[in-house]
Amino acid sequence: MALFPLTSTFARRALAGFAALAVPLLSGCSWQSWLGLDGKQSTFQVEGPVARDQLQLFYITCYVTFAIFIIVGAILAYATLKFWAHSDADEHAEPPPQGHGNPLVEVGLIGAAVLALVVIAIPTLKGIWYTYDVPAESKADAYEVVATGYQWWFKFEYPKEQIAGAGPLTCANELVIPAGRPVRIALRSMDVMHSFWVPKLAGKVDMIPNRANFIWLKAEHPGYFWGQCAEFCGESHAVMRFRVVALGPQEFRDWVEHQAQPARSVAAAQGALSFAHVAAAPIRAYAPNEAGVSAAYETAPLDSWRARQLPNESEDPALIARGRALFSEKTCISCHTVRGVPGAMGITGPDLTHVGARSSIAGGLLENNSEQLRRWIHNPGAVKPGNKMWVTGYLVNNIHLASDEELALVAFLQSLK
Amino acid sequence: MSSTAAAATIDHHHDPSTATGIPNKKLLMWAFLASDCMFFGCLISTHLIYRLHPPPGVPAARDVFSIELTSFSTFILLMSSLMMALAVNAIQKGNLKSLRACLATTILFGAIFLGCQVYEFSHFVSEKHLTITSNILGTTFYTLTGTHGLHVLIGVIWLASMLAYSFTGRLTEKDSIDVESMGLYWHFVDIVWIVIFTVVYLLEYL
Amino acid sequence: MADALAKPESPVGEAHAAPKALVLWRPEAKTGLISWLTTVDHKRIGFMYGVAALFFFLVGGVEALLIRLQLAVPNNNFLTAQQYNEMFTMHATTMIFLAVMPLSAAFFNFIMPLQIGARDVAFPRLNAFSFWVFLAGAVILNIGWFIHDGAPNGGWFGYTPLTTRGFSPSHSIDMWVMGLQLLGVASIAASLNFIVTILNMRAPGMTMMRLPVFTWMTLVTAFLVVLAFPAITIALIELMMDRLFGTNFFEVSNGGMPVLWTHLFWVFGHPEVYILILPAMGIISEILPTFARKPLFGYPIVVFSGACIGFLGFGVWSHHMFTTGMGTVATAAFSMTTMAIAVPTGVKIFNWIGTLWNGHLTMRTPMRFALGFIWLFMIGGFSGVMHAAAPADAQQHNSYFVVAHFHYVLIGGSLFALLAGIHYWFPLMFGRRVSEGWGKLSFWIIFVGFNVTFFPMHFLGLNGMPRRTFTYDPNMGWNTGNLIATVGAFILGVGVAVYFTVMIYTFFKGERTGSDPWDARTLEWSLPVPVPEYNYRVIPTVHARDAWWYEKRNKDEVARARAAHAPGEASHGIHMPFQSIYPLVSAVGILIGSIGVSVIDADPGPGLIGPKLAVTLAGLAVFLVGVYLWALEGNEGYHVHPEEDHP
Amino acid sequence: MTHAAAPSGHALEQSKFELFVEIAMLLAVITGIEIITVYLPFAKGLLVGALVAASVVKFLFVIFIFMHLRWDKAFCTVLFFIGLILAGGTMWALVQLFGAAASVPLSSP
Ligand code: HEA
Ligand code: HEA
Ligand code: HEC
Ligand code: CUA
Ligand SMILES: [Cu+2]
Repeated sequence: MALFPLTSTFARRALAGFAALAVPLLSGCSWQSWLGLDGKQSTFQVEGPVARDQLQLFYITCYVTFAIFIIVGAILAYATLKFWAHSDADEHAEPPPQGHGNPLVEVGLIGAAVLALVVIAIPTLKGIWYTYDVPAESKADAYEVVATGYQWWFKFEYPKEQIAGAGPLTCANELVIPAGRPVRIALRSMDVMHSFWVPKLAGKVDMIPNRANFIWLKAEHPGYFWGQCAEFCGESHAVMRFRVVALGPQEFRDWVEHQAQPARSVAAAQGALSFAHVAAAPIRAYAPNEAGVSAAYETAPLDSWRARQLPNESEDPALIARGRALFSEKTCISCHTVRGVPGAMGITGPDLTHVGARSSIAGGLLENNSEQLRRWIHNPGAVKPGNKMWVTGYLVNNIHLASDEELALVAFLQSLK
Repeated sequence: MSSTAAAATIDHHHDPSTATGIPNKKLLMWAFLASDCMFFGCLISTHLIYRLHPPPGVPAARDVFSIELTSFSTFILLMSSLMMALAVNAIQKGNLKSLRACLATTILFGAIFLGCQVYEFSHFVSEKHLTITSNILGTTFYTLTGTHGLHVLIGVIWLASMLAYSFTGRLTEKDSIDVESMGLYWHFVDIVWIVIFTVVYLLEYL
Repeated sequence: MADALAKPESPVGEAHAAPKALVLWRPEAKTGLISWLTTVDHKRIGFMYGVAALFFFLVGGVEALLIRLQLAVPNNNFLTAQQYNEMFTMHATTMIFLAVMPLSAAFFNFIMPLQIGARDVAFPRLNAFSFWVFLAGAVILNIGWFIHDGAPNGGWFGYTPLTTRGFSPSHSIDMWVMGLQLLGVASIAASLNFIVTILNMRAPGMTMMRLPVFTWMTLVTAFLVVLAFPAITIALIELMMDRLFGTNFFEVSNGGMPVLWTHLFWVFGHPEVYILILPAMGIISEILPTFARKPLFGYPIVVFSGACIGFLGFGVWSHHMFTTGMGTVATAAFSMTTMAIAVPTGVKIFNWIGTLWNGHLTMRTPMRFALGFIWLFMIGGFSGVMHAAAPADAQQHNSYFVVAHFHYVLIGGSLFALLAGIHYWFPLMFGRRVSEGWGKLSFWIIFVGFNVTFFPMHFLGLNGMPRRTFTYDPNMGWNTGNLIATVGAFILGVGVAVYFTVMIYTFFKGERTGSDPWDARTLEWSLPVPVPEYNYRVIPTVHARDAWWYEKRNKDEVARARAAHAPGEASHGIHMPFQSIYPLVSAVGILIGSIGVSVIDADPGPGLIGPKLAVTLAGLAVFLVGVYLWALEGNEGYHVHPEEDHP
Repeated sequence: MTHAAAPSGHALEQSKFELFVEIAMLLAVITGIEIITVYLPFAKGLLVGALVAASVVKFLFVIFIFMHLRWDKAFCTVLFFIGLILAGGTMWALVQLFGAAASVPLSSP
């Protein structure tokens, strides 16, 4: 025991494992966590009917192949051990009878294999039809969203929520859906192939240029889900992530209503533009690929997300106003839309109208807080290599931000709730 | 191996030195043609798929094509196939003179076919403004027919080399398998055109 | 020891007096560099394939270790994203096209003609050409490491539009395209040759249903190559036209459909994975009977199921595309055909076990690798069947579960069999044998290391870890699995290192063996070691399946048949093809031309022949000269009259 | 199939010349009919069927007569048809796959 102090995860898992083995009827969770299969993108702990159907089918394939493995493996092991010529004498003995085969055995085994496959094939066929599209009986209830993949972020549009003069409600990287309702998501891509994958809700479907793909899923309860682009799409494919937030009916309606509003502008006195110079500390150095999420957000992501919907406690109107101006000055507006900020109608980057209300930024890579946001706009290329924000095509945009400008932009973006 | 299989009379349909009785070169050529089926199969599929799902703005192919010219070159290629078959017949009888005449005609017909294609391409480019980059029709059309044209060109060069070789005195009845496998290639190029003529050209007129 | 291959038994060669063809140069060296560059001997070509393949296996392995190092811990930055992407692209391309395929080709070349009682392949110079073009392709693929543009980084299936010029403007993808194109040419040429050889060059009495199973699988594989590679050839041509000339095959803004690439690639890609496994199955079907000392159980069914796998393999490609939204009917159809393949594959497994049953299993190193193969391939096959259930695959696709599946079938399957084959045929090739102790040690390290590396990947995948990711966050529950996998990869690396060290040691200093050390069953073991240049002094007459086993037990009958047959042959000697430099010259031409196409920048403007066009045309010219001289030189040869010192 | 080396085969060799010419004429005629077919006022499906049938006939004539398959070992036919059938099957499957509703490209008008 000294080797594995009880506090180590290994020891805890090992203990849990023994406990699990001791109890013949494993309760659903324990063996999964023992094997460490309870991750944020686990396909075992599903929260929607599509993923559940897929999981059930996976179990069936497992049972069938495990059974075959045990039988065939046992025979193979037995044959190996039984007929092993252990001694030299054995090896030089007369060769065994030169039998050539037995058609009856062959046919029998082929039949057995076919039978086993039928057991898998039937639920497979059912599953193909079930997971393909929203079942007919709930079609009317289905909510529709359009998701578009870009290198390396996701755009989400809500065709049902049209905003006068601005087209459908648009947001990025965090897809908010109503819980308990089927959601049918049209999948598009504007550059290369991507793939839309939220393991706990549904298996993936690819986003292919010039192709009208779609996926359907349903979150049974309100929740916060991790998603990931699952088709190699270039340099930063690994960090093309996103989130799905499922909300109860009322909360969802409130959210939509709020999103439809233009960007919030923090009441700032006209004269505040002559604000005092902020003594900005230089940004701390980040190692490449350094993680950008806090423990609090980890443990209760949905609460975190809800908290972000509310305005920050202490906002400095002057700083925000400065950031708002910089947003235009520094040409951010050429790529980003912020409804309510004149001229900010760019569409090559994510819509930032309510970016402050998101729990994550940069495609779900970083937690959304002042520190990480500053890290991002300080040098996006260091966070996401090859990133298209500082680099358009293969031309470097010459955007230079001084430390205080960074802070002002951060304050402004954080205020966009 | 087959070169050592000289016998008094040459049996062109059975080669005793091989296990199947089929000469090695013939077997090689047939296997290659099987492979080439797949090659053209994929290329024709590409063309068909894009013809069935053209993006807006692609011109109707029938407005571009000229059925008269294509029918003529189809006919020419068919006739060249005939001459090729006769050439093989000739060498198998050891009739070099007839072989040369047939080969020369085959080459001539092949060259006319290529000429038609060059004319067709340049006409499409200059008159119909269809280039290989202008739209998906141009892309798949030129690639498919161009690849076929390249096969014809290789065939013509091969035929011409064989014709030249026949003047060195080294080409004899024993080498008829060389002419025969060349012939197989040439006929294959012809049947590919049979398919292309129907699929790429004729169907557009329906 | 390398010249064990070179030593002709008794080279009483004499030039052919027949009509002199137009020959510029007849290389006649039997040793030294020139002899290797101009060889047309299938054994030497096989040896060169083997050396090249093993070299590239180490290269691919080092790339794999770099991948594993990067993934050992979360948020690592040992490699940059770009380097990582180059690494897995080149790892896969190298392993598949430059290691496993050529290693199979090495066995095809070396063993298959011996097994059918032939003196060479049907077209010896074409065979040399295939090898040199293969090498040219390997060079083109790897140039990227040494130039500014970098190595290819589009993944081994190079999905468009990521690989089109718009998203990958550097030459790295051009090199990938041309490299694969050349490998395709080489493979098709070699396979046509094998097809003709197997069908036509069989010794008397060697009917199709007496062919050793390895030869059968060679034949099926050759058919797969010949019929599958054209699909990728077309796909690559289309991509290259897009990249070079701006055509619209995959240009979305003009209506191009990137998913077409996906289809064309997998029309090739799935048969390709059977190209990798069928030779392995053939090897296993040789080893098991030898070491069980009884015939293969159900030979006709094993052969038939091999052909069946090959044929069905053309009807399942879209199982790599279950998530591309093909619609229910297509998905269902491909799901069912994919499952169907488990039946013929299962037949093979059952028959291998049937072969063991009632046998006398002598557990030599090749046998251990062969048994390891059955276990691991079975596991890999089962995860394949799990993929075949399309809805379940929606979760598994492009996750580490797939990575686990294909390494089980590729390493546990193909590679284990090839490693077994090296052990098995080593005495025949080099007259030496690996020490059992070291052989078994390397087997166990590799076996353990392999499982430690790849078994956890099943769980990683099901736990949501996507493949082709250069980094991951520590909070996803993937840390332990990745660390174990990395440790496993290094154990595997040690195993591979031991394996190679022992092989190299044995090559120079190993225990000498006579011919037929395993008391084997097929014809190649009837030959003296080292195998003479002409293989068989007298072409054998085959009386039964497992010809050599039969011969050993029915000496009189065989001797009688041989006596009736030998004098005829002896009188005119053994015909040997002349060596030739032109296959190499043509391949060099192809190499130069491909460098022109793929490495050199586009010419500045129209009207003048810039460097790109100039190099390309120069390569074309060299190629044409090579081909013409090759044709004019003719397929003549000389005769040898070996002394009657052995039967 | 038939062993053409036999005496009866010799006569065949003689008549091959005429046979080849006749076949070539036939092929030319079929091509002519094909061109006319295009302008006939029948249902499109029918015409497509006719055209496909005509080119299949032409195809078979060329491979069996011009390319000698009729007189060669059956194995050559088998060999070629392996490629032909797989290629045909693949073409068919690809066209079907892209024809499915799920695969209609967004750029379709
Ligand atoms: C050597 C190579 C090899 C082999 C032999 C196989 C064999 C099989 N493969 Fe695999 N496969 C690959 C190499 C190979 N594969 C590679 C490289 C990829 C990934 C490519 C990429 O994306 O990069 C891949 C991916 C892949 C996918 C796509 C996964 C995805 O990306 O989503 C699928 C889906 O169906 C699949 C299925 C199968 C099946 C059903 C078999 C079957 O042939 C297996 C049959 C064998 C058995 C089933 C075991 C023995 C049988 C019995 C004991 C009989 C009884 C059993 C039953 C009745 C179940 N494979
Ligand atoms: C036959 C094919 C084959 C083989 C043998 C291997 C072998 C290995 N592979 Fe490979 N792999 C693929 C085919 C193969 N792989 C394919 C097709 C992909 C998909 C790529 C893609 O997504 O495009 C892939 C992807 C792939 C990945 C996923 C990358 C990703 O998706 O991000 C990983 C990760 O662990 C991996 C690991 C390994 C390891 C550890 C080995 C080990 O088995 C390697 C063992 C060998 C060694 C360890 C070498 C030993 C070296 C020495 C002893 C030192 C040498 C000394 C000198 C040179 C002097 N492979
Ligand atoms: C050339 C276009 C371009 C310009 C100019 C640009 N951006 Fe961006 N921006 C992008 C793109 C593209 C992304 C998505 C990057 C990704 O996640 O891979 C992005 C992402 C962001 C995000 C994260 C959004 C999210 O939801 O994850 C923020 C915040 C942001 N940009 C702020 C700014 C600011 C502030 C400026 C000006 C200083 C700016 N951008 C200028 C293109 C641009
Ligand atoms: Cu987008 Cu990977
Ligand atoms: Cu496959």
